[in-house]
Amino acid sequence: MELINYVEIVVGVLLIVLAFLAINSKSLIKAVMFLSSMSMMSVIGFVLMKAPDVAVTEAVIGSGLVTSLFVFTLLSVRKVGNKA
Amino acid sequence: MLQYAAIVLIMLGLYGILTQRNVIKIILSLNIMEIGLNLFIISVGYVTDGIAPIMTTNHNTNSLIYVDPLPQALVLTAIVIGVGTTALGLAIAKNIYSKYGTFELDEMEEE
Amino acid sequence: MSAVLLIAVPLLAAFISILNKKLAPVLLLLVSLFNIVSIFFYSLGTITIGGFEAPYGISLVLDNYSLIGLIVINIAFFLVLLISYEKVKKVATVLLVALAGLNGLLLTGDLFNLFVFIEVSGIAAYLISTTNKKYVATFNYLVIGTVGSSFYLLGLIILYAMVGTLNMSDMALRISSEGISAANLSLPFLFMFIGLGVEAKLLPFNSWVKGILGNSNKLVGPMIASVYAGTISLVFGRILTSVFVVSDRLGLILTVILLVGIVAGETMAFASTKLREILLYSSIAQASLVIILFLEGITGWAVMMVIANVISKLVLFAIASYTSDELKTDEVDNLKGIFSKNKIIGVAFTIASLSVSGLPLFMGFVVKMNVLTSIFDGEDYLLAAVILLTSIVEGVYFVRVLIKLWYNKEDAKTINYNFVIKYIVSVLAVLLIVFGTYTTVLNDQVETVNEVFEIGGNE
Amino acid sequence: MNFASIEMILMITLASGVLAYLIGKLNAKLGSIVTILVSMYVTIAVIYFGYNGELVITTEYLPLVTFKVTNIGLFFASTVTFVFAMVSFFNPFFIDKYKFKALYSMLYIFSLVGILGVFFTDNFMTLFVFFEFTVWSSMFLIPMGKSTKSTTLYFAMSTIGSFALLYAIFLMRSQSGSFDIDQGLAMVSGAKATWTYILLSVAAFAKLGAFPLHLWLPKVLGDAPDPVTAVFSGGLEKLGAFVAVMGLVRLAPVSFNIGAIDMDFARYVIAFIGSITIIIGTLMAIRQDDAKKLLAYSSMSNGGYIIVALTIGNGIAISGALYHVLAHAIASAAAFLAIAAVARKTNTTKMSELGGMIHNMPITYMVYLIAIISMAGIPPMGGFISKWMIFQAVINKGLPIIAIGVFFGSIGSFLYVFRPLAALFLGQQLPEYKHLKEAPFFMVLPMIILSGLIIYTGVLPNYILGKINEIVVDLGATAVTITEYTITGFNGTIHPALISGMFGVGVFVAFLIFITFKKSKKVTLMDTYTAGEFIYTEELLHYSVDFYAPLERLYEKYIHIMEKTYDSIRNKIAEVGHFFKYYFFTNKPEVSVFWIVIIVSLLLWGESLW
Repeated sequence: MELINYVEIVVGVLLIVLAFLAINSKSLIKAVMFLSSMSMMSVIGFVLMKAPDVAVTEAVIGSGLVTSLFVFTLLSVRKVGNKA
Repeated sequence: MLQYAAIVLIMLGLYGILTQRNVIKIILSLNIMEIGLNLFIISVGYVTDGIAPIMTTNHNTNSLIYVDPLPQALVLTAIVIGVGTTALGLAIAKNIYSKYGTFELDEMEEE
Repeated sequence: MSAVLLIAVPLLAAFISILNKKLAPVLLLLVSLFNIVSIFFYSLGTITIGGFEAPYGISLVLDNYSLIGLIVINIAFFLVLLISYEKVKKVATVLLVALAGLNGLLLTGDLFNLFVFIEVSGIAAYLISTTNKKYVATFNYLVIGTVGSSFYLLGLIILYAMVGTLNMSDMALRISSEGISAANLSLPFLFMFIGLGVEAKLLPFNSWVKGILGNSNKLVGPMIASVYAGTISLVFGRILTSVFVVSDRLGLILTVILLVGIVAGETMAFASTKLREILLYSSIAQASLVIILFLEGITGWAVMMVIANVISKLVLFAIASYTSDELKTDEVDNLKGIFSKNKIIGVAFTIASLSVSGLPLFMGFVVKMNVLTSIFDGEDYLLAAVILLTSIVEGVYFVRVLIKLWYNKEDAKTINYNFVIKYIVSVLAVLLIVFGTYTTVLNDQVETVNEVFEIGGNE
Repeated sequence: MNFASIEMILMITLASGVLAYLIGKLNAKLGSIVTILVSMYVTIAVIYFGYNGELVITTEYLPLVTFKVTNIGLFFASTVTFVFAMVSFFNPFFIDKYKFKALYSMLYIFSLVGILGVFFTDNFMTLFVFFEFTVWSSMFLIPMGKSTKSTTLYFAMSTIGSFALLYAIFLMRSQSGSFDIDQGLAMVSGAKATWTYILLSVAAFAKLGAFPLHLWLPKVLGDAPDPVTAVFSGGLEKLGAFVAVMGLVRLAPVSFNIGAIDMDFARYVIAFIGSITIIIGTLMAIRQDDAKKLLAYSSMSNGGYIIVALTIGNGIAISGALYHVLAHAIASAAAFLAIAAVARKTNTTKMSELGGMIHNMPITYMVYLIAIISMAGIPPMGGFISKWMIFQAVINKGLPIIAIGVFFGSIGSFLYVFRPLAALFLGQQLPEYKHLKEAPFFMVLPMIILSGLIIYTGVLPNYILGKINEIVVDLGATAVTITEYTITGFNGTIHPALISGMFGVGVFVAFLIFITFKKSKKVTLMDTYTAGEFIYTEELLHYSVDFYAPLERLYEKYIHIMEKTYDSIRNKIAEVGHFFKYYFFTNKPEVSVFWIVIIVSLLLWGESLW
């Protein structure tokens, strides 16, 4: 029990830090990466809270699909314009 | 424990929407808010010492405490909807970019 | 037949329409028509989906309240399609989804299901609004809409944690039986109020409205301002009447927000010089007024006001958007005298705006009088005074617009309105007069609506 | 079908309004002729059947509407419908000038419907419906005239009035439990009675064009089509008097009694505003150049008389007020019609641009002369009788301050009503108007009827005063003592016929002198000199322009105060609008989110404080 509590705290702090970084980073690509890792952190959070099916969904859709959407958008824009 | 983090995440998301002037960043903040919201919803249904609400054959199901399954079902739906919104937002962001050549809301000329 | 078809058929058609793009608009019209016709064959009652009984399964409620809403909204939806048929082609699939979402909103008896339908119809609305080609405005709408529905979800989940159910009627029961204090409920209710308020155009949550409706074309204008606004108002009404237990404090906060909304809406419309802006600010005030009526418990007449607004806003926005589409401007000063060249359109616009400002012979007047009667019965003199004072402002700017659009300028531009819009707006204008003079229909409907909630309240 | 049932009258009139529109679409003139036929029908139905007690009040077709014939309603209705009927004769001659010809005929009839409904109902809701109906149907008549600007102002002021009325109606209903007029007025009490009193006064003021809601009157009457001005002044304005009777006479507001004059404070305030209205109307009328506006301000000050008289509220005051309603309705209709007749030929109502029309239009001149004599309250005309009664009441009550207003208005009206007479009809003739002829017969006819009636009301008032006495008794005051030829006031008895006879002799003698010693010589505009110089252009040197300049200079600074006040109210509303727009509607997505956060955090914060 003790261990899980510590893990929860670590995950929580990491989530907040990553979210903060994602919002405040200057580069868009980096921000997206922070978002992605934050999403992975939330997957751990879901697992900790006994929601494995949600965790799987979040991992696949939230982390994977959303990140790739962001990246594709940024990449396609890079090709069109010069600044992103 | 995690629900406090979830609330902070929601606030951070709102903070991002309020402060960021970049289209992508705003969508990103929306995502952060949604993740926070999802965590919060799950934490509402979370029961300490409960087990995942999944049908298994090994246990005698009557004697165990399940965490509430309903919030989890809600979150599944919410995640999917969230992706839909994000995708739409990004598509609009792309349109904005091709029209104005920038993601910065402040750099677009007022119509 | 079951009312599920109202949601299922459009969704099914949406999938088919993805496969065949050319068929899509035709399919859309057919489905919309099917919905209108089929509404009259359903029997009233609660429909459960998936075999689970009310508190557990998802349920659709078809009572007299949702029935009136469905009839009005589906017909209005169909009329908007007819008015803007050439714009419809591109977004036919989206409109099918929107139709499903709107019907779902009206039918659902489950708060989470409501969230899903808000999102579905919301995403459809964002997509519809892209036909304005104002992407920043659409983006605003999307962001605010998403934040709003997130707040709704947040409130919902807090409520769930307290009460343990998401079914509307079940929730009302449990709140009263478990004796949860209204003060504790005020936070989740405020969150839900905000969430719905975004879509319902209530004041501080509605900065998207200007971008969307201020640049609306003839599809977006009537669709968002009339069909969507009507639906959301009705949903709001159901929640406020059957779920919400408003504590004094929350009631005060909401009333203040809404009153400020009314005053702000009317004054902003007064300060505007563009036709569409005037209309959109006026509809903000109307929306706040309707919600305040639901809050005060004047449910029946509030529903009638929603219907009056759906009809008149449809006419007003259809004409305003059509005109601005054609002339590429909606400055009232640039539109001087256009009605003298297009009398039918002008008369319809005049009737609709006079109805909104509540002059006799038109539907808006009957509704306003009965609403005021109820407010005075509740001895809420301040509210009545605010409503009357803002009505003066409202009347003034409408008359100002009307006079400008009818008179002056020999060189008024000619616009060829097609016969569909002419026909539809004149039929709707006649409808406003019919309801305004033959009031028995309205009174009967009000009674049926009130019965729905009296039964719900006595349980 | 019973043609003397109020319901049928209203429905036939409404239907013929639509008919007039349809006919007007085919031929505008025919459509306007329908207005004549309809208003004649209504007048005959109302006056003949009404005073024979044969008006049927049952309703068979209209839901939720009940009618009642009261003495006062009948009196007002016959006055106003008569004015409508007389004015309608002018419609065919003016119809070509309007932008929407068929619509004009329809709205003209519609406003008659509205006004009839107001006078013949016993239900406040019905009254309000017809009240508003009148507002919007008459509203669209205005912009067909010279300018569209004043329409919105009219609507705003009217709506202030109607909504005040509505609020009062609901206040009364909250105590009486129904919309019944008699019950409502009788049962309202306490603070609600005071509020009702105030609100009904506001409604009456807005309609009558009394200070401080007077601004629309001159603007609308200046802008509206010429026949419509007569309808406004002689007809629609009287709605205000009708409401004033309800509010000022039949209500008992809670207020203390001013011992010295034995009058309620609330009534005194209203009377005071009434006298201010008289003074302002007079002062403003003096400085107008447009004859229509001048008469509009005179209408305003006459409205003040009605208010003052009604606040005093004893028998002679009420009958004075009611008689004034009638006398002023006829006189102002006649005056406006006379000016309309001139304006139709010359296309202007500016006094500085006209002159010498007496040579072209002698009958119109006579009509106008009779009308303004009545308006100034000089003996042989109806206006004298009513003003005499009002003076009697004011003097008897001993209200010095208000009496000043009343007398000032009376003297002031001498100053201004004769200016249009001199400017329009007398003086030198402009060459471009030389060829003009008298107005056609069907325009002259209603004017002659009106002036006949003006004289009749001045010479033999006893029949009408008898009818008014019935109203006075209904209202709970003591009837005025009248015999066949005399009226008895508080401090004397007058013999209108005798006075008129003496006046007639005087005028006859003067006319004889004028004929026998006629020494004047007609000069053309070129036949004059200025400072020893010849005049090379035919310029009109009017003595009636800037005639009262020294007097005007005294109050010149203050004349726009009310306009400025309303402008600033309008600007304030717009400013508030801009304020909200600025803080809630920018192109930035975060605005709404910001407000959401603010509201939520305020709530959370309040949670701990509450």
